[in-house]
Amino acid sequence: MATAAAPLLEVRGLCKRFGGLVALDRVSFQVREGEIRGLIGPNGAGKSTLFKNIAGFYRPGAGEILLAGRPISGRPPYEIAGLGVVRTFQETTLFQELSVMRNLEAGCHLHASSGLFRALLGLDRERLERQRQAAGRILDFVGLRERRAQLASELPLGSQRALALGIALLAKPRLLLLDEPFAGMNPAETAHMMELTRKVRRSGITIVLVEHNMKAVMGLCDFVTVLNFGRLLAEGTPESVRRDPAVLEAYLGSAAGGTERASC
Amino acid sequence: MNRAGGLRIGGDNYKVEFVSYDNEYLPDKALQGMKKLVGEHDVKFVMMLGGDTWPAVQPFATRRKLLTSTLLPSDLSPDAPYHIAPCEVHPIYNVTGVEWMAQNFPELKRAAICAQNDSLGLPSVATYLAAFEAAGIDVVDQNIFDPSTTDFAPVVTSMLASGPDIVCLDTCYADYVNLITEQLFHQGFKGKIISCTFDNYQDVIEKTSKEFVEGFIFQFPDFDDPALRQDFINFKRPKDFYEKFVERHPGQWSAVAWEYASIMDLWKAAAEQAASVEPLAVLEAMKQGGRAPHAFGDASWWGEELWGIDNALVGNWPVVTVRDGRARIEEFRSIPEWWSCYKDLLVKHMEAMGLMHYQQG
Amino acid sequence: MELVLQSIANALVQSGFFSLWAVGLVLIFGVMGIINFAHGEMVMVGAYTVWLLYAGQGLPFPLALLAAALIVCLLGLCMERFLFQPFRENPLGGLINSIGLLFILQVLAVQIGGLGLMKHVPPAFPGTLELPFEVRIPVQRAVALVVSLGLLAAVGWLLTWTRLGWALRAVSMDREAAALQGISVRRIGMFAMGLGAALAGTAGALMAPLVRVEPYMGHAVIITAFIVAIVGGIGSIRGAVLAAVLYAFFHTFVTTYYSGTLATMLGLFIMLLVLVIKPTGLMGSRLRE
Amino acid sequence: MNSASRRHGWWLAAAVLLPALAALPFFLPFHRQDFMIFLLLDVMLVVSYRLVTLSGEWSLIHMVLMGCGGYASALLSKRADLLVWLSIPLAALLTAAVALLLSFPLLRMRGFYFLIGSYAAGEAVRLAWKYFVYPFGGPKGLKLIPPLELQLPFLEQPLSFVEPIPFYLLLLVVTCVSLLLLYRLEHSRIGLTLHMVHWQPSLAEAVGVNSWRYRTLAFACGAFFAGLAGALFVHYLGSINPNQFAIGEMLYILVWVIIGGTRTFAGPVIGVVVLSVLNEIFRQYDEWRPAIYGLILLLSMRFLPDGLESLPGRLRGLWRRRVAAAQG
Repeated sequence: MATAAAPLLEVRGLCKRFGGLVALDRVSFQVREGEIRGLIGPNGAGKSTLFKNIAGFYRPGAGEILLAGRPISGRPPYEIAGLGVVRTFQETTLFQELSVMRNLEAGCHLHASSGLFRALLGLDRERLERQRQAAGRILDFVGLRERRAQLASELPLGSQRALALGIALLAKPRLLLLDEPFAGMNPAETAHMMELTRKVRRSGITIVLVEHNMKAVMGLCDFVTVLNFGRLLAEGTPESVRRDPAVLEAYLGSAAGGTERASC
Repeated sequence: MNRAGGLRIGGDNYKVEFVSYDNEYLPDKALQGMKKLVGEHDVKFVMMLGGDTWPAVQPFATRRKLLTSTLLPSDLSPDAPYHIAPCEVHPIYNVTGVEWMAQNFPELKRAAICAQNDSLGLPSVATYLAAFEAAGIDVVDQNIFDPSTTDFAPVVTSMLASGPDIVCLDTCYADYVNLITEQLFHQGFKGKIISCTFDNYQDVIEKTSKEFVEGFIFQFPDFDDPALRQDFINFKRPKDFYEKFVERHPGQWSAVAWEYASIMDLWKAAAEQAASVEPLAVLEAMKQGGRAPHAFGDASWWGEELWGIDNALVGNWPVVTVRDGRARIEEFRSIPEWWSCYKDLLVKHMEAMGLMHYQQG
Repeated sequence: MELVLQSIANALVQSGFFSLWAVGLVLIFGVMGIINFAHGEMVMVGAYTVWLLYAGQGLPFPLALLAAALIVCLLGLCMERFLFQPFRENPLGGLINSIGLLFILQVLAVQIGGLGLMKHVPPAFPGTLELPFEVRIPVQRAVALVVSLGLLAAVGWLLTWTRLGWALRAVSMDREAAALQGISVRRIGMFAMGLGAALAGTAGALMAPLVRVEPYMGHAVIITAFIVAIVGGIGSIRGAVLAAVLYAFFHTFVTTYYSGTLATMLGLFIMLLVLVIKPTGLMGSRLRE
Repeated sequence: MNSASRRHGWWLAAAVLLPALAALPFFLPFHRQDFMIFLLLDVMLVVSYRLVTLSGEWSLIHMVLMGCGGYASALLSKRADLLVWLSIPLAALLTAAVALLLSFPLLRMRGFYFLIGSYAAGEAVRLAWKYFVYPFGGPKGLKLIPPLELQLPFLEQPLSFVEPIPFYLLLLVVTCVSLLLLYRLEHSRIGLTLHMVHWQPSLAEAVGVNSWRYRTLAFACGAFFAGLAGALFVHYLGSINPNQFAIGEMLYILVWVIIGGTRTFAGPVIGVVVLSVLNEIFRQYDEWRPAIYGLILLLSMRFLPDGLESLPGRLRGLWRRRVAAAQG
């Protein structure tokens, strides 16, 4: 019964130190399946570190990370990705010199084994065809069909982000970690990206995002987790967090700044 | 040679053309070069340093029945009947130096030996070990170092630690001999030094002292040596050759400087005798009667027991020491005589190091 | 006992050279992130300068030494200006350029001095120091050791106590942050390269009477400098000196008690081991790619 | 559609080029045939080296891996009396295995550390060949290595591949097949993944690519073809010694690859062919050759940073601008 009801992601007492600096101090929280969770906090609060721990880019100092009740902490990133936790990057990470379609094809690699001889002898044609179809579906999903032949470097920022999201989706995630998906976007792009994110959730994927753009966070997330100095500060619905005095005290100044920045 | 009228065959004079190819001491380059010399220039005789490059060239040269010469008789083999070592029979002649030393300095009984780890150094170690054993001298230390060594102080320290009366520098490259001798001087060695070569001994004297280098035993004379004016020496006008060489390449006189000239002399004599430049005819003329004029006196073709073929020209070899700051020949000694007494010892040490022709490859 | 002491003396002299080679390499890498494959050839140019000026023209040895340092320093500055600076974005570009230069310098050395026997450079300070316990050090080597130590101390002082040294360290830690602090990365790069080159030139000049001076002498230098730099932690000057001392002692003792071939081979294995276990070396803390 | 017509172009080029290459040695004097042989071997080396560079690593051990193949095949055929036709592919596999073994320490490193690490590993292997007289023959290496022979029913004597023309033709076939395989590999999913591992390593990991595995794959496959070239080389020459695989030779591979350009498959091939031909032409300036190479390297880095492969495109660009200027 416990396993059936287990949250998709559970972080238990996670600690991470860099030398003398404590980046994460006994952080615990849970994310249920189908949720959109916002992760906020002032600069240096430990959000990125937390992300990197979940995705396997860092090895946690102490504590546990469970995916649907199974521990995943300490595994290398590609294995964690294989288990269904896929992240995107703050700086847009694409193959700038490849076309949109080629970018998506490159993203198909997770669910195909690397059979050397198949590849050499051309025996993986069927699989390649299936991948191409998958890439095509994602192309429609993120709305880039008209731009499929363009080079990634020629895309506007919003489309680049959508493409990065598409690459992540091709890895068939259960849990998607978005690292500042709205940074630097204009309001129209932000709105489009928010819609896209909801669409992803509707397709059955759970989302955790780190974001400074408060408008987007408050408009999009079901629940919000607030970190400060590596510690969990507050947790709850956007409204309750917004009213939490501790959050206001520790955070509001920079949050307001963030909102302003985003709106101009 | 050409200035002296060139090659005389059937009453006509021919000029000999010399073509060179730098093989960078790489086997594939050597093969390409050899084919080019034959294909483009139709050469009749190829003089090589030999060693690492020879095995790659051998099948081609043998199939083409090319006459080739080497300075390293370890190249010789029954499979290569047209490959000869007509000048230097490295490292067998080193036995003469040891033998001479044992006769003149019978009180020296302990030797330390060092060599670089390559195809020049190792066969030489076997020869010196045999020669020392034949002379009743103990080898108390051996230090084989990498050819990339830059600082020889540790090598010398290690040799001196065993308290030798003799330090043997084997067939170290000339530059190593130079640096090791300098270290021996600084670390206070008082005994005898014996080596295969001692090319830039004038420089070493400047670095150490005339007294220290006095009595250094090696195997390669300067060609202005009065002992080379004796009748049995076949090298023509050695003094003129030496002076011309030193004038053209100051400071570059070395152990091998005269060897190609000496081989050419031999070839010329054979070609004139055969009245042909065709390789097989020349070779036949060279080997007629099993003897030929070697630079240091008439010598015989030999080598069957070591390399499986009598293609090495062996006779007398000079023992040279530094006397009053000049290299001077002490004595010519016969290699075949030493061989007839101690061949078992040499074969034993060569075998122990895996250097016999039937062990090679 | 005498053997141990003599070996220690030998190792000390070697440590001096090894550190001088490696410190120049490490300085250039640490500050600019460029692997200078032609570092050994800079040592060679230093040695050739001494051969030409001191052995050839009869200039006093200290003057020839100074000239060697200056010439190689100039060479280093030219390299930085024309070969490294235009390729700042592409660390491989600098490396490849240094390989190109290496070929050119070797051929020039062959053209100037020819091949064949090593160039003769008579010792400027003949004689042997005879210490207690029968330990002997040639005076030329002792002088070289003292000068090396002096230079290393000077470099250490420069890096630790001067504003220039502070800027140098800042650039080596984070180029962008240093630029934000108002440091001219370009000038610091020139300075590091000039200093590193001058050290290499001086090393070559000091060694000229002691080693084989020939066109390809840089090969042994670069191998040793790499081993030392890696073991010490590439980018760390102190690490380089420490590693130079350790490696010199290791190499000397293995050569003395076993054999030279073994010493060279084990040296490479140790370097590999360090790379695998602690790629940042003994004293290095940052990874740089 | 574009790619299809391009593919046709390739097939057409191959259909013309291959018979021409196969016929070439019959029109060459015998002392030029070896040049073609060593050129083909070098082509195999640079193209297999390119596979390693695809994963973003610049290795300095490739030449030593070629030597591994050579030593392995020599030892298998000479000491274990294995048929040469078997020892060659086996040697290539063994080389790949050696690379796999070396990849455990080496591929923990990246960038500069990998470069130096691969150099150190290569030198260590080479010193081991020198140090252990048994089985490697020490500094002298091995000689009298059995040649490739083929007993054909209509020939009295077995066809010997020490003769340049048969060996060349065999080598041409092997080279073409190797090139084809390497080309397919690069243009397969694996090649694309390698590209990803090189340029966006974090992204690759994040979407589930085990980059270590792909880097190992590239390293070992590159080693396989280098070993194959080495094994063929050794049975043609009949001898092998450690000095043939020294760092100097490795630097030449690097020069060829860089001057040719690494962006496309053809780049390194263009590099090695152009420089080798130039080399033959300027044979009489042999002592200047390294300096000429160095100068070409410096100039091409400065003015042709993408290698010779980019030259046609650049010239076209220049021409277009000219035309545009004339019209404007």
